[in-house]
Amino acid sequence: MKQSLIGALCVIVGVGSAFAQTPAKKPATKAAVKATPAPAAEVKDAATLEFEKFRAEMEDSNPAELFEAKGEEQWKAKRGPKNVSLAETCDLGQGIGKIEGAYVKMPRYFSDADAVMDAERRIVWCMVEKQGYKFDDIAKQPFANETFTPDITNLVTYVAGQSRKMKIDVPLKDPKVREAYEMGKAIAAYRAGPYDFSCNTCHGVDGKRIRMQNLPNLSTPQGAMSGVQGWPGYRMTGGVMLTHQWRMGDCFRQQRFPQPKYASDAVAYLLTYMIGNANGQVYKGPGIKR
Amino acid sequence: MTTKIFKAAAMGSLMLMAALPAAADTTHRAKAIAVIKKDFQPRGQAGLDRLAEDGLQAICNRTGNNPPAAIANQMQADQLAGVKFPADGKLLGDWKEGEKIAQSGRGFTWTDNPGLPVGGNCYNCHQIAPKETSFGTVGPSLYQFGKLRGNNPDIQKYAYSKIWNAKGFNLCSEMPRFGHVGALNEQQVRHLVALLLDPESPVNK
Amino acid sequence: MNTTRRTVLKSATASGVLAGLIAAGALRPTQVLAADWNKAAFEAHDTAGALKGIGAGTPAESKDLILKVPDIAENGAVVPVDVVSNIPNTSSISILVDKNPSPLCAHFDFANGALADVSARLKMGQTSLVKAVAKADGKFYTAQKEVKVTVGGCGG
Amino acid sequence: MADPMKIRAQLKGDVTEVRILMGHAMETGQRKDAAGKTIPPHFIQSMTVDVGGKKVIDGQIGTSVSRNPVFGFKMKGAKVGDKVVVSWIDNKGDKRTDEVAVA
Repeated sequence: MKQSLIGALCVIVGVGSAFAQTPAKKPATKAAVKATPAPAAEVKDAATLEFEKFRAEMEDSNPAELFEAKGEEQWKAKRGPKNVSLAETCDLGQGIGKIEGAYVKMPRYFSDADAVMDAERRIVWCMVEKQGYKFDDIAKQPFANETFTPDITNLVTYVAGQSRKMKIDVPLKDPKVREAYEMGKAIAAYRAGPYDFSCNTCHGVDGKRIRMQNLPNLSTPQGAMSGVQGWPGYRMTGGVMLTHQWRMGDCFRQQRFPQPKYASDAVAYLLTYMIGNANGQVYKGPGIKR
Repeated sequence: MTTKIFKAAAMGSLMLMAALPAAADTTHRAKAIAVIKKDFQPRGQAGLDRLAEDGLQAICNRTGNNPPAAIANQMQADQLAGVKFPADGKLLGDWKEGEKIAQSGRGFTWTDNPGLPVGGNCYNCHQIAPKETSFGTVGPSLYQFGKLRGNNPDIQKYAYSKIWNAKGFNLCSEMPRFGHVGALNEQQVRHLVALLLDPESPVNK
Repeated sequence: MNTTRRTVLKSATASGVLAGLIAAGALRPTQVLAADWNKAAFEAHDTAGALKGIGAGTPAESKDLILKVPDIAENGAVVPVDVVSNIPNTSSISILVDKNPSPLCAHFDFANGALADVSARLKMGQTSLVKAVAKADGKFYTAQKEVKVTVGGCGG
Repeated sequence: MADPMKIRAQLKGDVTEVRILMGHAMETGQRKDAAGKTIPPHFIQSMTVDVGGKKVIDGQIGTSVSRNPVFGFKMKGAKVGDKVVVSWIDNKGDKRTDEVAVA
């Protein structure tokens, strides 16, 4: 009985755990009240500090490395109907096969596709155009669950790992990228749906939180970076590897919007706005998430 | 269901929108809306109808949530006029039920079962009863709400109306219009009123 | 529960599969020894049963056994734990989560220069005591600490 | 076939630190899938660490170890270049052996 309840909890993903009821947290909060009748802000800070103490240890051996290793194998292998490797055909903006530092310089404009593309969208484009995979097949189940991790997730994780400790450098001077940035900014501000929510409802001001979850202000460099850092990320809940594209979709889910299409302009523009705002900050590579 | 309400609200505000300066709708916004319309797909209970702005959303979006006072006042009055009160006139329900509703954050997402009741999401953004230390800070603290304001019929009506449709008081408030969009019914809203105002509620202890 | 499955598995792994692998030279002898899984201890549903299973009985509390766990786990699905024994001649360390359906999480035997210092990551279904048990010169010692769980781990 | 492990073995002073990352579902047998069906248990039961041809760690593992397990061990007496061999076997008989040299 208890196990099945916990099992169900594991299905709740993302900040969803903060939005949804979390019965399992009860013991902690009760104990916290006993210890300190003070406002919860202090309790949160203690908890946050405690989490941070173990952050480094968690990041030191991050299961994301397993997906990164698989992605490397898949990047280098001849695959797909055309039996070519991405290493010998795919240009992530730094030249064919050059992936060091490519992740932190996307989204960028690709003339061969005539589109602004984030890393995941670009790799999908290469898989379709160069290797001959069908987009619809990839888009059918583009994100990992507890029993399945799509190749694209491994590939993105590998490519992201090749930008460890590098500065975010989205080429906002490129007019096409700047245009995408402005559109992303407008998408982030767009209120609609049954609850009148936009991205900015939660992520437009400093110092707020939903339940205990701190809400980064995506319009500031530090805030935007905390929305970029750790993606793609290994999510402890369920133990699945998830990408930045997935995270954008989950925000819209909680915004009570319909679902953004996979590898679409809308997601690429939003990512351009967000990652562009984080320009100059250091990316630590694939991360680990709650 | 929500679509119908959106449409009704949109009608009333069409003329108001015409009064806004044309420059308020930037080319980026117009293009962004086109991208949104093109790049979303329905999933679960979240249909594409949710992407359409109703009149209020359009005004807030176009003005950066800072509409001219004349428009704001008139539209707020419209929103407030739509608040539906219980037929028996009783606005104070059971605070214990209210607490349960305040705790739940479920409802309206594409992963929620549309057949299940929708939560009030209250603790996501507000401090309320002191026992719950896991609360958000997007909205103001509601701890001691009734203790500070009393529990007279006017306060009850205010609290009820605010939960039903926060936009009746602040047009571009970040708080959802829980009653207005059919997320919470009269019964649920008055339980929440009790959570805030009942002297027996832990909020006021 | 499900004894049939276990019996089948046990016979398959312990005798059939492994014998085949040894014959094929795929496994070296040490690995075969490792397959000697302490079923009674790992499938015990309470800490007392698990302790009995590893032969620890009622271990004595020791300040020389250091258990490092978070006060509050960020996620019960992944709780980092680190155990160091400063008790001379420590030959094994076991880690238990009191309130998990099967409390015994892991057991390590040390040899050939291994230090009594291990780290692992555990699932915790709820707030619980985490225990370390060390064996040294045939005696058992223990240390424990409570870990508060804010989001439960997946069925652990 | 099981995915490769990631193993790191570093000599710091006279102590060698070994970190191991294993790709495994570590199913408890108590979870249910979306359709309400119990997911059968599938977890690593045993693991060994051999360094320089000698068994250093003999480990037994239960279902309470996290998915995609991470372990850390320390030892004395190893030198740079020594071969570190890690093996595991799970309750279904799946197994994996990987190795790395002490760096």
